[in-house]
Amino acid sequence: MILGLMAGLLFTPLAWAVLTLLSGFERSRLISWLGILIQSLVSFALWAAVASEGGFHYQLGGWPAPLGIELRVDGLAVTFVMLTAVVGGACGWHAGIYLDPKKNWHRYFWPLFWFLWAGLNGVWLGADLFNLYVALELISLSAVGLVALGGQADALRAAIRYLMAALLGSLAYLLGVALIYGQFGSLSMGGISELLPAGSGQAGLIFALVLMIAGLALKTALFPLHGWLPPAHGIAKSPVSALLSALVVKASFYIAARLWLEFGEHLGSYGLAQLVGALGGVGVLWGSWLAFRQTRLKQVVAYSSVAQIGYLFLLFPLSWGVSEAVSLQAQQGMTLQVISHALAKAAMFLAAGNLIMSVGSNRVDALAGVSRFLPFSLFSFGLAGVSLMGLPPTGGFAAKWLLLQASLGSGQWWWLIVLLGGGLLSAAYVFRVYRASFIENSDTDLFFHPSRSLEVIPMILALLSLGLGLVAEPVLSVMALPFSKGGGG
Amino acid sequence: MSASLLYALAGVALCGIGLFGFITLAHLLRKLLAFNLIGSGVFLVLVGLAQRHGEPDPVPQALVLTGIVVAIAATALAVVLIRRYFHLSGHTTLRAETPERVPGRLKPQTRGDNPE
Amino acid sequence: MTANTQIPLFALLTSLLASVIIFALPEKGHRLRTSVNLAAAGLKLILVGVMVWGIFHGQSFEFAFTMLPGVQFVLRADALSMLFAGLSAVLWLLTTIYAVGYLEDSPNRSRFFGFFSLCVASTMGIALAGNLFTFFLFYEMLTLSTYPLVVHRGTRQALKAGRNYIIYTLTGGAVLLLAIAWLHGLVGDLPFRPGGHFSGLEPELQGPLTLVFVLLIAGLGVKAALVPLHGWLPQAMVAPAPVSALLHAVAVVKAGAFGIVRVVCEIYGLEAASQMGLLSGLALVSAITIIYGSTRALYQLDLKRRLAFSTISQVSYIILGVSLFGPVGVAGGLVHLVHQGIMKITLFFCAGNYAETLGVHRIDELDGAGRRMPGTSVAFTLGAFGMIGAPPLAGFVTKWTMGTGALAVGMDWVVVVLVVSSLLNAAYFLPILHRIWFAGQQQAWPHERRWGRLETSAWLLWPPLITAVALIVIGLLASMPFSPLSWVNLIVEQEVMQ
Amino acid sequence: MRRSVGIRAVAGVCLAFVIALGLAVLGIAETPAHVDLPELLLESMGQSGVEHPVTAVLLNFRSYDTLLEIGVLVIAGIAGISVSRTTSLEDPELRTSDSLLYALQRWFVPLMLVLAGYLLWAGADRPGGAFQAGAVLAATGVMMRLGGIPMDFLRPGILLRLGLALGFAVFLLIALASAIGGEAFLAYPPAVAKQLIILIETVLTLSIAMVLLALFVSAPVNRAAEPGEGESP
Repeated sequence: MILGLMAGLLFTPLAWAVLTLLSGFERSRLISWLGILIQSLVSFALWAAVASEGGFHYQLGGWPAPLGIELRVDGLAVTFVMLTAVVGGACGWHAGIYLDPKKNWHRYFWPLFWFLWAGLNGVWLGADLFNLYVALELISLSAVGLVALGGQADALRAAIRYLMAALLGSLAYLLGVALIYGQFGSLSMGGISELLPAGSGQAGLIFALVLMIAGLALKTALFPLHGWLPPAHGIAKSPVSALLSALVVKASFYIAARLWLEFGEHLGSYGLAQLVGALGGVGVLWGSWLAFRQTRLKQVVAYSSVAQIGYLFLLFPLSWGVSEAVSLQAQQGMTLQVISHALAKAAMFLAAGNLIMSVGSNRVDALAGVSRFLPFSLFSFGLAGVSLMGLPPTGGFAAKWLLLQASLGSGQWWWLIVLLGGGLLSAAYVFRVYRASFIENSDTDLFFHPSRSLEVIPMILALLSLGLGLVAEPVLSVMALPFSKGGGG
Repeated sequence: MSASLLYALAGVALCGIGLFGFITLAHLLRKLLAFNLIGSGVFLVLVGLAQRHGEPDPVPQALVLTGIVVAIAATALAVVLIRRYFHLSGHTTLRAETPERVPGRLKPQTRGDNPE
Repeated sequence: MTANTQIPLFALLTSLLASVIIFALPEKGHRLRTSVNLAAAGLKLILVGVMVWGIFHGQSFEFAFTMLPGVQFVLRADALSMLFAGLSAVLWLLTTIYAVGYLEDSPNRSRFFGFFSLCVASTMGIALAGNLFTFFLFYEMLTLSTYPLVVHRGTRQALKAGRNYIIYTLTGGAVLLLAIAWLHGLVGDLPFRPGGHFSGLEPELQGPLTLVFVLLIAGLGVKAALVPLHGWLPQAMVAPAPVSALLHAVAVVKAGAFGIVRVVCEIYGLEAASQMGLLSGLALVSAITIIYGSTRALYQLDLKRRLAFSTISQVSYIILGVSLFGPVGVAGGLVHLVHQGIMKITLFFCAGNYAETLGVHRIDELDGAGRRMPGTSVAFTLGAFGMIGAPPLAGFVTKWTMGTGALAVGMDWVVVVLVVSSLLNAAYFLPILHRIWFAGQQQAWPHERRWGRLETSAWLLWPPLITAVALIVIGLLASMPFSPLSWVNLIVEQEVMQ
Repeated sequence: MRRSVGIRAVAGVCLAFVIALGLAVLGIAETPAHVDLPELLLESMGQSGVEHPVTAVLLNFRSYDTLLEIGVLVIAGIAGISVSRTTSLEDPELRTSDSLLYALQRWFVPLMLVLAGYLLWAGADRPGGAFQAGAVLAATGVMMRLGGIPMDFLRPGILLRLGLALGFAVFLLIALASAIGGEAFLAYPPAVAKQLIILIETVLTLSIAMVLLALFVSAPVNRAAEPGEGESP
């Protein structure tokens, strides 16, 4: 049963990438929608299996680590697999309707989309340092391909900048992996963390960890390495922007977080943890401020991603050298922040795409009067904004609450400024969009109504991110499940 | 100092040179070459550091082969993108950002996000 | 799950679902929308009635689940929550009726009524919240759902007011969140409990708890418009009249005041709070607010702005009441929650009627309005006399009870505050009444509209008349069972019995 | 002036980076590795189906890496052809009518094809394998293209896409078949491991060559671009 699920999970996206590569846009769309259904069912079944029986290790090719590659299927991993199924599925559904089938090159959306999905699942489940590198590259290149899909000069510039940043980040990570392999002769994360106490405090290994985290931070767009993100996320097609902001940046963060949680105890230090946290904090404030200053709607949303990503890095200081309970709170807060940001940001980008499509302009000012014509998409945008602001009962609020508790519990009160100030600043840019939409003296009555399903998808995502706060407890409880020894192949 | 350690140290030097080039060079193709230089440095470190005890370790060799393929794929894609970017914009660097266009208000369209 | 756990949830869901349905309805479905609105309001009134009856007979209503690790979502109906829930259920029905008439033929009604229902759902949640965390949930939801109502007209002025409103309330919300999170970190998840939690307190917690108290009051004080956090309220007057009525009489300012009552009485406990010396400060701030608001009201020429400053002053009566240490003072404060609500909503309904029927916004344009609109003007007059505290109206009951309470605990200066405030109330209300009844009409009405035989639309006329009658009734029958005063005495009994 | 200061700062940072990295490498080189992976590898070589350890790692022990790596290559190919907007392969810049090149081609093309075949075959027991063979094959294609030999299968169309996907698809099918056959995903039955690996290597060679060649030709001169979301054309 589990074996079949795992094979399905790994096989489906790759197979669908091939199938859609061989078909035209419209047939690919049907195939992909079927694939989304299958993949979502498989992801859900795996999640349910882990939720009921606990996590396990899965040996690819039947070879145990460190010789072969092992996947780690634990509560956190399946939660993210599930998240990918929901958000990725929604974006795929939306893209099928949103993208114009008459444009020949839109057919390449589908294979890239499926490779991206495969790469994401690879990262969530990966427990082998080098395999993670390959999965990361799979994600980066397909993401770059998706950004460049339009083929216009601006998109290409954004794509090239994105590609350069992603490549440099990957190499920094790989260099760290090279050092770690040199020390331990193993690539399995679990194996290395068991061996770590022997190499505790060794300068070379600390440097390796710093390299890996720096590289991943570049790929995650941590301040001040965020310059590539807004152009790329702002210029891509809306479903692509949604995928990138919701999932792609999380992949590299996820690896950094896993590394920190497994290696940080021995190789990390107070200074490093505080530094990473401080960069995250500055990112929250600076990104929000820049988001407030943007004139184009999707740029607002893109800069908001820079800000929201900053919160994630508070995990580093809040899980280092603190009590078990505080660390757990920080981890739970981080997880909820990832999930709720993924849902909310995807909803926001998709809704923004609808709004732009209906007013025919990408400027924030152009939204005047739109509340009369497109309340549904505007409402989705608004609900997603509530989650970004961290107001109850959204997932963003639950995450903020846990992070607040963790900062208070560990006595690191300075993060309160980031958590509360960031919330207010994000309110500033979200309300700027609301405000524009409430202005009544619009000079045009020409509004194009997107189809109903385009409007429904962001709404569902926004409602999920809204409801996440209410069901945070059960979601978090799956995460904390122990491993059941000997499960899997 | 064994020969393989020498490889690793050469890799370290390549990484440094490549990094310098990557940051300072503006021309995209040169940047890309610098990236490849760093890549080669990393691969050298990976192979050199692992097989310092005489016996060659096949695992890092396999990893490096995989890494090379990935790097080639990325490089080839980057070259395609850069060439096309050059043809469209006439620029070879990212710095020459076009000034913010003032997008006019468009007529609404029936489908897709881009009027043509 | 028995009925007793479901009823609080249903009371919340009635307006939440109504809001969802209204958003989904097409803009043109006026009749259907009105029916949904009224049905939901009526249903909610019945559910609240059931709970009131149950609590009177000693039943308890609670709905709870774990939302986050260590944090519960609790909806619980107790005597205090019923005071607020009952008020909002009754006034929601009336305001809905009024708003249907007020917004006839204006755009974006679907949006308006959707957020209006959401706003009432938040108020209900605030009333029923069983712990600070749940309270905060709905407190912030209220902020968000009122913003679209404040900026509803979409004019530059409305947007500016909306911006200020949101800056004030979200900042207040952030402070409140900090306070709640801190409190949670110090002592864990605390349900609201009569008598509070901190009676036998370890001395080392006293410092942080004092700080938390200040933060809590600062956070809640924004909505309660305590001076100097009141700046948003007069500006928010640009909103349509039913919104102003709702903001002032039921939802926003009351949410703040109600929160302060919960914190003082049921988290800290009156005894502990006064021992820690927290209440004197609170009393002082509220006394300053009372005098300041009344004084500023004197100088306002715009009718709604005058009423706004009057609100700032009146809401602080509630806070002054609970900071009077003793049970009688608390009773005075709590009963004012209801009385002020009914009086203020009457006044705002009337102000809205003047604006909608005659186009009158400024006080000096009101000359002779009594002859043109007798029904509205009678209601206005009753509301104004209530505010001044003339017997036998509701306002008198409040002031009498509070004065008694203050004397009982030896805080004689409070009586002076009450008297000065009443004089100021008279000074800013009586000239209006004079203009309405005794001045002759000087010029044509700015924008007169006619509705057949009636002085104004029936939708607009009945709500203020009903509330005005209610003012007399609850003033006269203050000692009957189920009157606000006797209900408040029930609450206070519980508080003191602990 | 300002620029040179900036460059010096970057140079300083890079130097510091080199020193830190060098020290890290030296420090790590002093201590022995904790796990002796080559030892483990030798023990399992018998079940891998090939004799050369690098090939065994690539195509058996860590075949998931290789599968994803080919995926990366295919992605690059897809992304590359997706930005090309024309079915024409006429690119005057790339057309060379050099008679020497033309003459050399006759000799080199068959030779390189043989070399590619050899590299593929050699991969089983000594250095060589699919990637090397594919690279040589691609170089052959580049040479043919420069010489103006028509290669219609490179036009963006079903043939090109089929070629891109072939190696990856076969690899994936074998992986799935092993999962259905009761082993884990990507676990080959030892009895047929060798045949499977040779099959995979062969199709991979073709696809790798195809991807590289496609990327070579897919940056044609074409100004047709589309405006972004909500922008004027």
